Amino acid sequence: MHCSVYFYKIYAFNSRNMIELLLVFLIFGFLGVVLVIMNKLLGPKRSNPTKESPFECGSPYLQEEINPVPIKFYLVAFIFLLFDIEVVFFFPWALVFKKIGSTAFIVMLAYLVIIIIGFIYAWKKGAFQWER
Amino acid sequence: MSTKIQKEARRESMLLNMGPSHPAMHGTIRVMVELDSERILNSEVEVGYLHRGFEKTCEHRTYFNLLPYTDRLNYVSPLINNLGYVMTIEKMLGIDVPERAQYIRVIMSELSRISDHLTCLAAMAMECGAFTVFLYKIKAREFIWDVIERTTGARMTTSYIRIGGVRAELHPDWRDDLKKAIVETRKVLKDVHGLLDKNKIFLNRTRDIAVVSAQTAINYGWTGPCLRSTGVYYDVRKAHPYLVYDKIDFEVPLGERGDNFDRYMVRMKEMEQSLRIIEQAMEMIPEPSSPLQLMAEGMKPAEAIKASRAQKVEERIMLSPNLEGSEKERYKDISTAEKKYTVPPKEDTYTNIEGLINHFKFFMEKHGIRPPKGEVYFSVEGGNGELGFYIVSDGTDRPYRLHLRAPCFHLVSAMEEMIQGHYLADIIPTFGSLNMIGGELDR
Amino acid sequence: MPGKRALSNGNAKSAKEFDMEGGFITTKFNHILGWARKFSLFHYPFVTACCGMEYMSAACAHFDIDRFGAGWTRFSPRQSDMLLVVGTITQKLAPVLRTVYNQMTEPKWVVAFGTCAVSGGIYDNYAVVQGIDRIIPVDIYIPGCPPRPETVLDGLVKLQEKIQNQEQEWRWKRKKP
Amino acid sequence: MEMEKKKALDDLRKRFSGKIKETFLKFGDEIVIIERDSLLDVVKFLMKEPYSFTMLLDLTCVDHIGQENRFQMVYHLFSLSNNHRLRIKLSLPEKDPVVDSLTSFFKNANWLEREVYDMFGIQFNRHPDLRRLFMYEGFEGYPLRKDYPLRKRQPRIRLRK
Repeated sequence: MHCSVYFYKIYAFNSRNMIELLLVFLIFGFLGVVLVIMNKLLGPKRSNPTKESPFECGSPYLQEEINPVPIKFYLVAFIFLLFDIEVVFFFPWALVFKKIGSTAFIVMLAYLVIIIIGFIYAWKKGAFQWER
Repeated sequence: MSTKIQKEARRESMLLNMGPSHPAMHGTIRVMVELDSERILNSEVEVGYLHRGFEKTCEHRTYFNLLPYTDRLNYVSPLINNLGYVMTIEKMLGIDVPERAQYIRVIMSELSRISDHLTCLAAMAMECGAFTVFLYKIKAREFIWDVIERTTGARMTTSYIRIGGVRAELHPDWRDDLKKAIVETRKVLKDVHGLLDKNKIFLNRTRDIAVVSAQTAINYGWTGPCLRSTGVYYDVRKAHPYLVYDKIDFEVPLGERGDNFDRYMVRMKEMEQSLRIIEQAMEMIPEPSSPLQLMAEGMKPAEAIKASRAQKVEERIMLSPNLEGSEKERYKDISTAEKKYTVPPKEDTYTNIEGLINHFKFFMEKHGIRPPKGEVYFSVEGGNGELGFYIVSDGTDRPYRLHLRAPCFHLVSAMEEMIQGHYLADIIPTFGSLNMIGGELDR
Repeated sequence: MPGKRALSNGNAKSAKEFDMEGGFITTKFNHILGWARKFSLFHYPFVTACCGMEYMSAACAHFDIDRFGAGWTRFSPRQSDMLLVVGTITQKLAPVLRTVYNQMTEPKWVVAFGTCAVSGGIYDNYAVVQGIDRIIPVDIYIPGCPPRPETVLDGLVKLQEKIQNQEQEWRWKRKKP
Repeated sequence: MEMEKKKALDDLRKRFSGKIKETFLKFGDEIVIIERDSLLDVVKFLMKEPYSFTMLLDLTCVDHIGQENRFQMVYHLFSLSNNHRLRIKLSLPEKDPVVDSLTSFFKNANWLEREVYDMFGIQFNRHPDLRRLFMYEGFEGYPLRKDYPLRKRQPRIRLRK
């Protein structure tokens, strides 16, 4: 049997748990929006020149212009993004881990191996040391 | 306002100031840092944000009135400042202090040293992220402050150690208070050893960071735990023994590499030594001449004055609670016999004229404590190092010039060299391990 | 150049006289707003001197300040409501305090912690500002050198009463004719 | 105790016959008074082997207003090996209070001298960057001088009251 059919059996659209998911998104969405609006609505705005200037622990700031940020910071951010996206795929898999049998487990293992190879490559290339 | 660092900074490096109002800078230091993406190229430390004109105020106050000011110098271990100031004047006046008062002074200043180290390491650990250590240590400090409060009346600004002795006798159940505080502190020390000593994060942030060699430390005039962390054996209590420190045996812990972790470890070991000193002093302290009991019964001061006017036999006087411990018969143990240099006990002041005259002359303008002309330098082992008082007196009751040798002034002056080349995040544990106290640094 | 009269020492009318003017809704809403702001005071500890030690005891486990909802220490003026000025403010530090105060977002309150902040304390000389009300408007003065933690908590409760009874301000408030 | 101190002071005086004006003991502290311009070589000599005063404990100044030599610099040297303290004093006239800087020998002299300059207005030759340490830029006058009034405040920003 073609494996897509196989997947269909698992993710049959049963409306019960979908409703809960929808509810969760609704509540948190509503809460977030209300808080932001309340903040905008209630916070009295009274600006003065000092408030616009950056907060430098109370003393006058030393540098007028902000220089371009060195490349190292971008590297760290990129590596985080990379591994973070990969981890996201583990969550749904962990949810249905029991039901989907061993073939899916092998597929996931292969996926994991690829990540680890990438991780080792990054480590050896010295992406994790700040200063080579 | 172009500072030195702005002139010398390279075009593309980032200038940042960890200004006075920064949690890790204890609110009174401004470190201006030139960064090349997290690495510090150049830094400038600006102090003086807590300069309160202590030395100028000293020239306008009498010797006795200056005691509260000395509490607020190194406000983490106030009793040691009192001790240093008072012993300098005693060295000038040449008076000696009764045995029991010396032991009380040793116990109190060791308690103050423990609270100094507890606060310093609490702040250092919290700034490195270990908030539980901060809570544990401040809790342990509460127990110690309870003992200090019951004897001196104040948690922190005690001005308890007076010229010629101490202000009041210990309260009756001081031994089990002290034992409870010692047990609690030992428990917290054990916890913190477990939490921090092998903690990977703490080790990475403090091991081999801001290493100071013994030679540079001496050249910077370092004394105290920071000098001992570089392996140099110098402790004022051993080098120039004062009070009864020569009778008490205690070791002086030394570090090897002089980095942040050694400064932390030396302070931890020093706390254990201070606990040992307190325990030995508790045994060796001579017994008071009259048994310690709380509120003495007796006449009210007003009736005593009427009775003494009518030459009736003068009984004991019931003093108000905050004068507890300074009754007449206990006075011999806690204050020097010389009449001129101490406040007479209240029984004398209320009942006989000689006590009244002494009291009046002690506090009157130009009549109080007048040390002979000349200058003196005396130092005690403070929480951060050698706390020295240099007093020039011109015979009047006000010091002509009083200079404080602040130990953490020399520690912080080495700061610029210590953080050179490290990461921005290393400033925090380095600064925490130096235990900079604003009141003592800027005076 | 102090900003327009800041909200903190604004017209802190007492609740009674305020009721007569506004309608029922605004008083109810004003009461709720006061209640909400009262119990979520994020404080910015502007710590300098010896009172800092007492602030540590007040903020820590033994005399917990968190019981009054004010335990969350924010180290940036943008996220804090209460400026807790702890310790001696010297002349050199005065502009720093003014800048931090101006950079705080409304609604903001100022608490002077300790005699040096209240009136310059025992340091009456060339270096110390004699009380921070010469620099910024102050709401609550906590006496003591250093004040005992209980006094600090009492000062905090007084500030909360003041916030509760104060006429709250919000962005689109109908300005009085 | 007294004898060794006297002996140490005497042979120091013999070594520096011209430059040391007098030595005496006060409350058990050894004091040496020297000329202003002989400071560097006395300190250089004291840092070497027999005395090895390797640490500058303290450096401060006393303002004897009214006397001809008004400012008096006080140096506390300390030798770790033989646990020995010495106080060196030299006096400076009011008109040109200038003295050589010890920053070439001791690193903490940098800040100590900046503090004395800030408080008394004494110039130090060849000091790397002699600026005010405690007080702020716009502060005129030297606070710790006797003729500076205690409560003369120079506020840095316009105060409200």
